[in-house]
Amino acid sequence: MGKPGPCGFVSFLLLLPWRPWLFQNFWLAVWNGACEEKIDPMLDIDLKKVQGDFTVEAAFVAKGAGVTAMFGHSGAGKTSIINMIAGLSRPDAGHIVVNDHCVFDGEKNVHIPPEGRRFGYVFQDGRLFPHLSVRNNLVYGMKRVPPGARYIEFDQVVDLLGISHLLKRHPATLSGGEKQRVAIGRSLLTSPVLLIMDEPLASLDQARKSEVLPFIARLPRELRVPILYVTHSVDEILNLADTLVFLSNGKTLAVGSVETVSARDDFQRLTGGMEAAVVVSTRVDSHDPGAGLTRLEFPGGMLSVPLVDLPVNGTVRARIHPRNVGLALEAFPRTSFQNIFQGIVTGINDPCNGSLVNVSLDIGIPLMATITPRARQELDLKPGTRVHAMIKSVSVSLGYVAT
Amino acid sequence: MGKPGPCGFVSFLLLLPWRPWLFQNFWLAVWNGACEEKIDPMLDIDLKKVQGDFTVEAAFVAKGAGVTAMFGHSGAGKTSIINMIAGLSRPDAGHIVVNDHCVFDGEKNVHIPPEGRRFGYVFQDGRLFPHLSVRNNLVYGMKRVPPGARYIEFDQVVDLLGISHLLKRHPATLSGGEKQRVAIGRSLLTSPVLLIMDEPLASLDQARKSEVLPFIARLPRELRVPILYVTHSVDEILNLADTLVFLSNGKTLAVGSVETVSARDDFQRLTGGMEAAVVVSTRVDSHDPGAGLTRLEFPGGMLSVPLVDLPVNGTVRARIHPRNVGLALEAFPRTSFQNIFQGIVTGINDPCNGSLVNVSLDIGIPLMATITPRARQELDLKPGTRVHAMIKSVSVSLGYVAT
Amino acid sequence: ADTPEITVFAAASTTNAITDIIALFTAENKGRVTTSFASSSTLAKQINQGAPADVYLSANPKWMGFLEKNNMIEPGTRFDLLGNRLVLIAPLDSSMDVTITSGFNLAGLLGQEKLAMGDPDHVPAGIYGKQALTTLGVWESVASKVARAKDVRAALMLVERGEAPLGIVYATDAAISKKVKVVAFFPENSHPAITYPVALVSGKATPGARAFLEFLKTSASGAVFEKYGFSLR
Amino acid sequence: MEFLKLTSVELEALRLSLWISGWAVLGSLVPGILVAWVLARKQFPGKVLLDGLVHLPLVVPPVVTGYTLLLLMGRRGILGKWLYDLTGIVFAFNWKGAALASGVMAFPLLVRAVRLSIENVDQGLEQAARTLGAGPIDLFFTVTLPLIFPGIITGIILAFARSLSEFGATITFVSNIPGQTQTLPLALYTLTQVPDGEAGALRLCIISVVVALAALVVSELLAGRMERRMRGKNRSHVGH
Amino acid sequence: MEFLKLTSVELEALRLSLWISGWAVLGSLVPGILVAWVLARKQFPGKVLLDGLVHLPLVVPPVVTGYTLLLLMGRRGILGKWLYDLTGIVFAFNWKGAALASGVMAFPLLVRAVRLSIENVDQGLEQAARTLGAGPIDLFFTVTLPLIFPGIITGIILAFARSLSEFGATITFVSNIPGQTQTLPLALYTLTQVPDGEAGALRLCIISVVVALAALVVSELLAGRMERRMRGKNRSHVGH
Ligand SMILES: Nc1ncnc2c1ncn2[C@@H]1O[C@H](COP(=O)(O)OP(=O)(O)OP(=O)(O)O)[C@@H](O)[C@H]1O
Ligand SMILES: Nc1ncnc2c1ncn2[C@@H]1O[C@H](COP(=O)(O)OP(=O)(O)OP(=O)(O)O)[C@@H](O)[C@H]1O
Ligand code: MOO
Ligand SMILES: [Mg+2]
Ligand SMILES: [Mg+2]
Repeated sequence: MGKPGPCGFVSFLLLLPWRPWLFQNFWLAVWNGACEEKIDPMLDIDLKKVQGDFTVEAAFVAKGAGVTAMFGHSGAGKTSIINMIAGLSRPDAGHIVVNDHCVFDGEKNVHIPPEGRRFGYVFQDGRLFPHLSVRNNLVYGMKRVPPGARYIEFDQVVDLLGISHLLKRHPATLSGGEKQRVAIGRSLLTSPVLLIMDEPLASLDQARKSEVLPFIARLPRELRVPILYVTHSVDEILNLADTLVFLSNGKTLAVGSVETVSARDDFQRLTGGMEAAVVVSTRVDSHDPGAGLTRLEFPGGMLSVPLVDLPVNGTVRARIHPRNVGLALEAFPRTSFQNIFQGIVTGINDPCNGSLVNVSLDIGIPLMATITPRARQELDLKPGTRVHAMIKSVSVSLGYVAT
Repeated sequence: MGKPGPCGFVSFLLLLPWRPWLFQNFWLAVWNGACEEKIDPMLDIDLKKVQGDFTVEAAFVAKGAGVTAMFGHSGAGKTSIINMIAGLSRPDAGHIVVNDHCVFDGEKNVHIPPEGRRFGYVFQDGRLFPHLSVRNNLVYGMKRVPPGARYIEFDQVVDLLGISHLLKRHPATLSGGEKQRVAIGRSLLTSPVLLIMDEPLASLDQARKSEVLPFIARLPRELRVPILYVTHSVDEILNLADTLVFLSNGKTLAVGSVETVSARDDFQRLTGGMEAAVVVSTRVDSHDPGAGLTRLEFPGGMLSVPLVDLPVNGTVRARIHPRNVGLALEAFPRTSFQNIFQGIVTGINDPCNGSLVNVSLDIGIPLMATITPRARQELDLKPGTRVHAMIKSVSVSLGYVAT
Repeated sequence: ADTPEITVFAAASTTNAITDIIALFTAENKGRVTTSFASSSTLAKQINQGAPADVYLSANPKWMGFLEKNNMIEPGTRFDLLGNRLVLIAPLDSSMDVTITSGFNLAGLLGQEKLAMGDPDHVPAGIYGKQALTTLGVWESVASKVARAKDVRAALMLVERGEAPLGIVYATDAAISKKVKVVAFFPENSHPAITYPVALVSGKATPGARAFLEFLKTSASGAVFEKYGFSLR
Repeated sequence: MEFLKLTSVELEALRLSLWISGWAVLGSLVPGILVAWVLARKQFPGKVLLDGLVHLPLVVPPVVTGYTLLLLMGRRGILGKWLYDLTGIVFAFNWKGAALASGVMAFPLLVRAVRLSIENVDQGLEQAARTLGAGPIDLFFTVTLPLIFPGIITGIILAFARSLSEFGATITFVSNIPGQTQTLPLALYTLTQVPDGEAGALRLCIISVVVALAALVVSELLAGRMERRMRGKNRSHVGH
Repeated sequence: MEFLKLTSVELEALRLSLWISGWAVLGSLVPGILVAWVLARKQFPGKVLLDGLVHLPLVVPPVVTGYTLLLLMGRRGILGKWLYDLTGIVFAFNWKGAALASGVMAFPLLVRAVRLSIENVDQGLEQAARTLGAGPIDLFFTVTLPLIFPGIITGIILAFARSLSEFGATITFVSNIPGQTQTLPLALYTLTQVPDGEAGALRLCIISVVVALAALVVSELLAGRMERRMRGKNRSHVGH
């Protein structure tokens, strides 16, 4: 008998008499084996399903442990897709492979039940158990994972989410944001092999968000747990995501790096244009604590940003917002602008009927500056004009992700 | 018999035999009378209630029809307060007066039931009727308002919210964002005399948000319907709100104009500091379509912003983000910066342990610029230094509100 | 002209006989008869509460006495209509052979099994049965083996089903079942006479009701009663 | 299929049973829902008493209930007399009495099922209805009632089945009068009293079962349709 | 309070009633929940049949149920004989038979109440449990079962009350043997059949009612505690 592939092994298990507790340990064994072998985490998803008038037809591959963001208009099919990935609804056809384990295959009739997948799922609508205290909600999934497979501590999660004072309460008396935090904690505590989050931060305040986001961002890097993250917030995507899956009407319109997908016109349109930004991958070159600056190397040269705590040579994503890019014909001394790049105008367009002008530049990489028609006239900009792009170091935003 | 005040009248009604349908018309009569008299809309709220370990003790007054934003950390008591205002839970003491009508008075034992208040309420958790189609959900409240008292059309709402293709469906098959939109439509269609919204846009995409937000912003101005708006999004507050109620642990920490409250340290801390902005009230001075600019007058002079469609002499709120304010010791010609103000450094502080420096300026009004320590050294800034503040016109954001 | 309407409340054990007799009665155009068959106690209580009965036929004198005491019986109309015999029955396929004598070995015949009979506390057939067994001196030995049935028909059924190898019922009950056989008759002197009294309800002594009461005494009726195993008094 | 042809007596009993059970269910529906609502939602002194009273017919043997009805509602009964003087309605020994007896016996089952459903209704939806302008009675009819539809169906089925099989209370209260109070169970009882009655009894038994089964199927269809609508036709499900 | 002192016969009947009803409820609880779950959640051919079968004891008169039990489970019964040969268990004429009869009569009430609750369970919560690693059986015990607690309580109370009042099936199946099968309703029936039995019958009736009321109060307290926890102690309410 040859060594069966994962899908074959799985179908074999499905033939066994149906004993869930037993099964559970089987799955864990399968996963743990995988984790020890340090298989490179990846998602390979190809799904088809008809729901009423609505058809989901989505396929994407995301390589490497990281955050895969799913983005799309309301009703685009995001929740439908992650329900299938989590095993809560069965696709009509296709396959779902996570970290080299096939959890669904339409042709081979493989369909591992959700409890066998060990994916953490933060639902869009909370779904806390009303009959259990907050503490028992939190440990519900944790208790079902053998201590050896846990990679996250109860106290750590409770502190991070600021819910230690709620442990004895029941969900009915929690506020919206408190419920959401407990739901996040509950799925984190299962030490999942894939974490699925459906708009998890929607009802959290910014202060809490800025604590939770970096924590989530660390999971893939430090624990090799891939994350599938649904959000409407471009900020969250740009801060967190490695891969961006862009959906519309149930279909994957585009899949790829945040840098490329977020540059698409249709993406920009959905985010209202207002949020558009040029995203560049950079390498941490050096830190200058005295000047309060970190220098990032990118194809256009060096970008100075406020001091950040990242390892030298690590990569980090920098976002430059066109509205924060100033243009001048000469370089001026003694300003607060730490980043002044020489470049050339490559194109000018006027998307908003004369109230705004987008100037495309080439400063080694393509860059955008949004200015007023008046400024364009004053500077007499046209393709080929040599300009200086002025970017305040504090106006550059950095992603949480660095490797 | 003297003319009874509104509270007296209400208590009198409560003594009548309890016939809700009859009652309903009474309330409508009361409200409509009020609307015709064009009483200046206002909220006067003073509440106390103990819920378990949590005590709500909130008081605020908001004058004029407008958007009152409620802001506070998760669990601060926002939902608890609006439940009391809507009549869904009864305060232990205090009073609730909306548009000169007393709907609750602890001392006089006045407590108008929710259906008598005619407040629209968009719940944090949707609460669509599962047994009704989307259409019937939408018209549920509308049917209970006499046609004469309706100020909003079915088709108008359905188009705005993009839910016309969902009308025949039942809530169970809707996506998260679709549910939220139906919930908004349902409460709008009651033509409420006060609209209460609890994080209504949390699960909408940016494109939809930018359609819905301006619509909401128009309600108070055009229909004199005050709005009580709970949100965690600083953007929404700054775009929409006239009055800001800032809550913490069940208490009102501060109440006032967005300009003053949002400048508070504790507010900035809750919004992660990242969102801090100087908010100025300005007067529309003139439009210059050729240059694509609108000029706004403020105590520091004229502010140029991209052309906006607002009446001359109207007021509009402008937001200037400190990270977008560049400083220079001289004024430079021929840059894309349309706003260059001369000012004087009034203070420098260093909130982030040496990685960022906040410079306070006086340019007629107080302004802030966030720069790097390196820039501070290069420019040798200290209190009293004369500087030029450079602000790109496209980096100024304007509120939706103008009167 | 107007045929009189008569309502007869009769003990359930007389269902067949009374139904047949009514058929004869109406055939003679003497009136239209409505019936209600239930246990004597139920009927008595209902009459006591003003039930629209004209004629009451009880399976035992006790409930007739109860109504008489409450002045619910038209004075002078009560008489004993029927008599009955008590019999020992066994399933049809039973090979049991018994002669009832004083001190006969009933307990031995039963072995570990039960004797089915009406509840000796209240079911008339049970009361008579207990008295008979006491007279015969065997009650003590079988008291613990009695399956006390709700009524005679239930006792009959237990024997029919073979759940009990022996049962004590009225001769009339044994006669309606094809699945049991009469093993022996109890001596008539082993228990008080079994009588079915009948009477008119007070205030209901209409000519029609009187006619029905009279009709019960006719030989035509007598024949019907005897067909179903009753003896006439 | 000679066996399936009903005799006129049987037909009469069937007709009467349906009529009586129908009225029993109809008559107890509104008070049943009302009492269920009060028990589910209100706190008041004496609630335990009301609760106990509702359960009473379930707790005591049917014969006792029948006898109690006879004492209370009979022609000489405390309430019965007064009701007769007031309205001319008589319950004693007619189908109305049989319906009353059946209704009383079925009442606790109806109330319990409806109450269970009411306790399950998300009060958040009722609050939403109130903010949309519906008063308590309005919202009861437009929100609560549709949401407890499955519970009402269950209650009706339980009550109808219980009525259909009601024997002890009926025969005790209204006696066993063919064409007036002789329902299927009473006719069945009468048949067990006559020789060769078994076949007839079996037939009546089958009739009862068929009627109840038909009611059951209708109720399941109704409840199923409602359920499908509320949950979404292609609701995501967990496969095995 | 002479009136309140129970005679030994009454005490015996009370003891037996509690014992039999207790076993009837206990014995039908697990199969009842199982059947309710199957009916609520599964679609299969023959579902209507199972559904109908469960309702049968409710639909036919109790005496018929008792008679059927006798045919099936009596010592000479089809199943009864086989069961005796196999296990030595006898149902005829003893408390086990009484408990079986009571249990069968109460079964549809239990199943219906539990089923109604199961249908109300938010399946989203069950899905959540599965993503948290709970298999179908695990989640049934840790999520579904606690959530349908009120339905189980209702089912138990209905079943218990029904058992306590069970008369027709019991007396038909296991007869009326004092100390062995004479439960409260049977003792009560005996008393109603003798002209002077009313006082005694009333006492037994009161005993039944008191027992049932006690059970009711306990159940309400249990359900109330559960409810308060799940809804939050100071849940916002709509005042009038
Ligand atoms: N049974 C059904 N019949 C018809 N359409 C359905 C059905 N179930 C879901 N849909 C539709 O499928 C689409 C995708 O729903 P889904 O919940 O996946 O959206 P989503 O991307 O998560 O949106 P949101 O951001 O608003 O949560 C929606 O338009 C929804 O209305
Ligand atoms: N019965 C109760 N016992 C104890 N605390 C309670 C109770 N009910 C509510 N609370 C607490 O009251 C606080 C306010 O809740 P509320 O829902 O008003 O918050 P919120 O400001 O709306 O928060 P969010 O933004 O997260 O929705 C929360 O901390 C909540 O835990
Ligand atoms: O009147 Mo009965 O039916 O012989 O007890
Ligand atoms: Mg969704
Ligand atoms: Mg809230």
